[in-house]
Amino acid sequence: MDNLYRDFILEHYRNPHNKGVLDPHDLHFADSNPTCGDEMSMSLRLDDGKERIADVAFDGRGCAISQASASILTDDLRGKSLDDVRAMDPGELLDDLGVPIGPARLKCALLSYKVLQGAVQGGAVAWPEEAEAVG
Amino acid sequence: MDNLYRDFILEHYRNPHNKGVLDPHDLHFADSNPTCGDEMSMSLRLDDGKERIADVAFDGRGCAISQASASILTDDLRGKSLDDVRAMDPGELLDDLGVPIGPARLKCALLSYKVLQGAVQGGAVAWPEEAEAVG
Amino acid sequence: MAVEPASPITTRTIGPGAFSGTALRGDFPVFDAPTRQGKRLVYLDAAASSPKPRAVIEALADAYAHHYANVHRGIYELSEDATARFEGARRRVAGFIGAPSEREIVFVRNATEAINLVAYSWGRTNLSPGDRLLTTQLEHHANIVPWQQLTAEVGATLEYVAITDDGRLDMDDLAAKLANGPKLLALAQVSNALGTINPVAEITEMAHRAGALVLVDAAQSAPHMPIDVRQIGCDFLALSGHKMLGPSGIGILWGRRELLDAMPPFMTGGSMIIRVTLEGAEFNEVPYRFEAGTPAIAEAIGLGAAIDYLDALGMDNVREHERLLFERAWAALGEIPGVRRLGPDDPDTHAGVISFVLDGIHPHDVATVFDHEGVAVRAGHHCAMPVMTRYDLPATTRASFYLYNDTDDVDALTDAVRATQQVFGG
Amino acid sequence: MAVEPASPITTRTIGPGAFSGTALRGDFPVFDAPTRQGKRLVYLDAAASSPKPRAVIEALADAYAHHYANVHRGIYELSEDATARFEGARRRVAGFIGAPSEREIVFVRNATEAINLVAYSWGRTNLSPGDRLLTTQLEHHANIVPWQQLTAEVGATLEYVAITDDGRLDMDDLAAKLANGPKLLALAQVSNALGTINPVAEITEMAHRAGALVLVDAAQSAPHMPIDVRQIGCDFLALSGHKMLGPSGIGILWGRRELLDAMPPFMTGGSMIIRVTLEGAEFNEVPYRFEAGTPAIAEAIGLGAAIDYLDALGMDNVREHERLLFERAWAALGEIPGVRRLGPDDPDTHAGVISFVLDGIHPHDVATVFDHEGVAVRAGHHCAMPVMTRYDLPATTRASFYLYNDTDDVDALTDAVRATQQVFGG
Ligand SMILES: Cc1ncc(COP(=O)(O)O)c(C=O)c1O
Ligand SMILES: Cc1ncc(COP(=O)(O)O)c(C=O)c1O
Repeated sequence: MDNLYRDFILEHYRNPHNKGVLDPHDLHFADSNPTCGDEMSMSLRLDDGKERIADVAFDGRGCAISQASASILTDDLRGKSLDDVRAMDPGELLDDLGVPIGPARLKCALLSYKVLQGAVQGGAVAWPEEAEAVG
Repeated sequence: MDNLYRDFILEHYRNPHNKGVLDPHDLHFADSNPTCGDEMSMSLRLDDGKERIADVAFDGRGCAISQASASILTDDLRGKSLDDVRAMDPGELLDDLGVPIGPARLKCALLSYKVLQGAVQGGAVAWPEEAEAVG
Repeated sequence: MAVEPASPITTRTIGPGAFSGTALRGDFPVFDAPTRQGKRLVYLDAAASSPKPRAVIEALADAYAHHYANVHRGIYELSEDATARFEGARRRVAGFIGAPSEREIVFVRNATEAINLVAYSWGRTNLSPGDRLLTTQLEHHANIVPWQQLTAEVGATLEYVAITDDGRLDMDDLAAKLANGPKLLALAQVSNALGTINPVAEITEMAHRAGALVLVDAAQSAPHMPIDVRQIGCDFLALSGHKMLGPSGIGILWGRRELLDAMPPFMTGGSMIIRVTLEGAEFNEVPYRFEAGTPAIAEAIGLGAAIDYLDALGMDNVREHERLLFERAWAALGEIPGVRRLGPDDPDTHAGVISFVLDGIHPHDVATVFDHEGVAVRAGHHCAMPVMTRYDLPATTRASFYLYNDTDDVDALTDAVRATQQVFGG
Repeated sequence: MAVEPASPITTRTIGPGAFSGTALRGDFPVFDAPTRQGKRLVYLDAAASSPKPRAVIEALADAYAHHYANVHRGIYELSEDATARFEGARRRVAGFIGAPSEREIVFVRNATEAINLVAYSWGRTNLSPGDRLLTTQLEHHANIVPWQQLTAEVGATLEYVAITDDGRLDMDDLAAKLANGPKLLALAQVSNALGTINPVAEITEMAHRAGALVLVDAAQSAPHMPIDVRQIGCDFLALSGHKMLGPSGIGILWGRRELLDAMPPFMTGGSMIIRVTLEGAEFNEVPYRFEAGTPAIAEAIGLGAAIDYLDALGMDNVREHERLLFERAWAALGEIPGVRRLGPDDPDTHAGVISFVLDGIHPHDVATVFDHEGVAVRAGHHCAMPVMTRYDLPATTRASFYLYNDTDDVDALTDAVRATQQVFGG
């Protein structure tokens, strides 16, 4: 299967990092992928200044791409400021996945990004342009 | 123009027979051609037995085809029984016109027939099949 | 699976008296080229939309090139020609579904619009607060959401016939809910999510006895089996041209003449009127009353060509062909550990549509690996979320057959299942 | 008029900086063959529907042959390909009409459906008993009847802006009726029955000042002149693909994003939902919310190809070309005794559509003689009966120009008028 599902994607899928719900948390948001109905939620705990991410967890069932993407994305969040998170480029997450994501799977790959942005921006955000192209 | 508009069609168009409204009359009916909105009415006077047509007139503005057709059709009605009229074949009227009637003009050619049938059948009738084919 | 030459035309026949799917692939240009990965395209997504045979594409191109003009009111050769072909297609459709008259055939965009037309026009005229409508749990969203909107608007109640664990309608529940006196029962002849074939003639009889009209969603049946509205006995029937080899943008609503005659227009505008004044309008006869504006002229003609193609094969043969493919695929999938198949076992009640899930592998990932293998399947909720909810699944993978499929395609399907399990299992 | 060879390709250019209509005829296969009477086809019925250039027919055939699958949810190459092309067409349309975002482009069947969508979705949500809507006396039935139905349903009042003797909107009457506070003004940019070009940007400004939204029916303008919704300033715009070289069965509703966002769905079913349960549904974002069911996929792609063809010519050039044909035809018809031309004299406010009547000859008969001469024109009420009533005519004959017409066609038109007069006069 060449590089369609790299081992590390499958590893993240089978043993996702940061999975579950943080309780208590400062921020929480859930959203879904309209093409398949898969839902994902994210809960965030902030530091004392309420400026930086102290801890994060995601929850929900989904495909290997969406689960690995959430696992990889959340691994990288601790210590980041909310402003940094808001400024994150979805393209970087796609790069981090390291496998080619066809247009029909972009929403799978970017659902975690959308949920995270919803959490830090205080409400649902639009899909990143990358994922819009094919409706 | 070859036989597109034979002289006798134009003659009937310019000087239509039986044009006007009979008053009093026994039967009266009006209908229209949905493709152009042209309207036509027919009034009939019956004989004493109320069985046969004593006199007939048609009214309304329209194209050469519809006017000539009404003129020719009404010329032939006096003395006919209502049953004979009900049994009339629209194809014969088309033959009587003696010019080729394209599908888009069939409703023009058969409007008089439809109005006549409406008068003798006591209410609007469907278009003859010939005129239905092309909506 | 090895790369095969494009569309090998063989004379191998699948099943007695039927045709060869392998040979028919030669009629469909989409099979001429290999996939991006260099594989032979194994198209198992007919239930979403079917490929088009050359005959349909050529009929369309010819209609646009040499016989195209607006219809119905043009007093010139080209328009008369276009009109005759357009109305000829209407007659072809009437013949295909056994409609007593082509005047009962309304051209719409797709099955979805057909159902919406009935919901808006019949529904808003005939439904009162407190009335009931009945549909089923196995419907496509197109046969659910319009009824939800309608019943919410008029204050009526929408009920759903339950489905069994193996994806059939629960006939006891149907009888019980018909006893509540719904005004209309709307149901699919074939479920796109489960493949179930519902006994629509029998159900229509039950519904009529209970005083309910019946709308049959034939989107998944009309392409795959003989349909006869008189034999079914139903009151409305909806279908989509694009699922039966025809163009996109054209579909059919059939309705009994006396019902259509009594229904107000849905959309309004040109062609559907007799007279318009500043005070109001007088509407044309059916079916024109329901066809506002310029219709999908060439697409209707293309649908006529699709029907010619299907008629030449014979719908009985199409059904038989797919039944054999279903039997083989159902059995083969049943032998692979970790595969869960949905829907009924009995090939008499299961069309050529197989929904399945692989243990521990999300259907989206299944479809991605399949794509890599050249096998086009659908993954998701198939616009039938209540079915997913019923079986507590987020989604399924669905393989659906048509006349151009053959046993090699069934093998490709099972090979792809094994390849997927290998990627995720190893 | 002598029989000419089919589609002579010349390099003669009509007008400075423009293209040659004669040469462009070579792009349209319908001109390849002579008419039944052996005449060169002189097609003067673009206002009803336009012929299709080879580029569009080929784009359609190619889409069906090699890039066709259902869109939006298929996780396989062919579906991704079809989806990208379909959404690419949406972007092309957005660019063509100057829409700020392709998310504001809703694919519908035709202009009629676009207007009905607004009437049903916006209208039933935003109109209350006693409210007013405003349209005009020169509209196509598609821009009258939906508003009659809507206002009758909600108990609102529909008013009509009067037209002058020469077929222009009466601007004083417009101002007076805007002062009554209508919620929406629906008007055509170009009248299909009179050819009048309405100053829609100026009118939109007046309407907005009066607090009315504006829907522009661009069915007759989008094919023939540059359109920019930002420059017009309107709120909704409707057009039909089949009148602008595109396939039948595809049209566009454009609406301001914030208006569309606030509107409930019109038709419901697949693709336009986010979630469906037995209790109800949650709807998708615009434009998908308004595109229930499988759309006219290949037809949208074909419309994209039509736009490419028009863009290559330049819409300014198309307009200029037609203005020259109009001027010549208007003047020539004016010189023939017994011809009455309708609509404004000024070429700045008259598109390439000429409605006329011949003294003592019914327009149907005119069209029949024209057809005999190879000249395809329309005769009737042009789905604008209130215009006929306004001028106390049963019907008119209408000649409408497009990019493939040339001055020979104008001569054919006047020759045909004379031939008709001869048949009826002599
Ligand atoms: C001004 C105008 N509006 C609307 C329409 C309706 O277009 P369609 O029939 O494509 O919906 C037409 C078509 O003739 C038109 O000329
Ligand atoms: C059972 C069923 N009904 C209705 C539809 C809707 O068809 P369309 O999208 O062509 O309107 C589908 C299409 O998937 C279907 O499978």
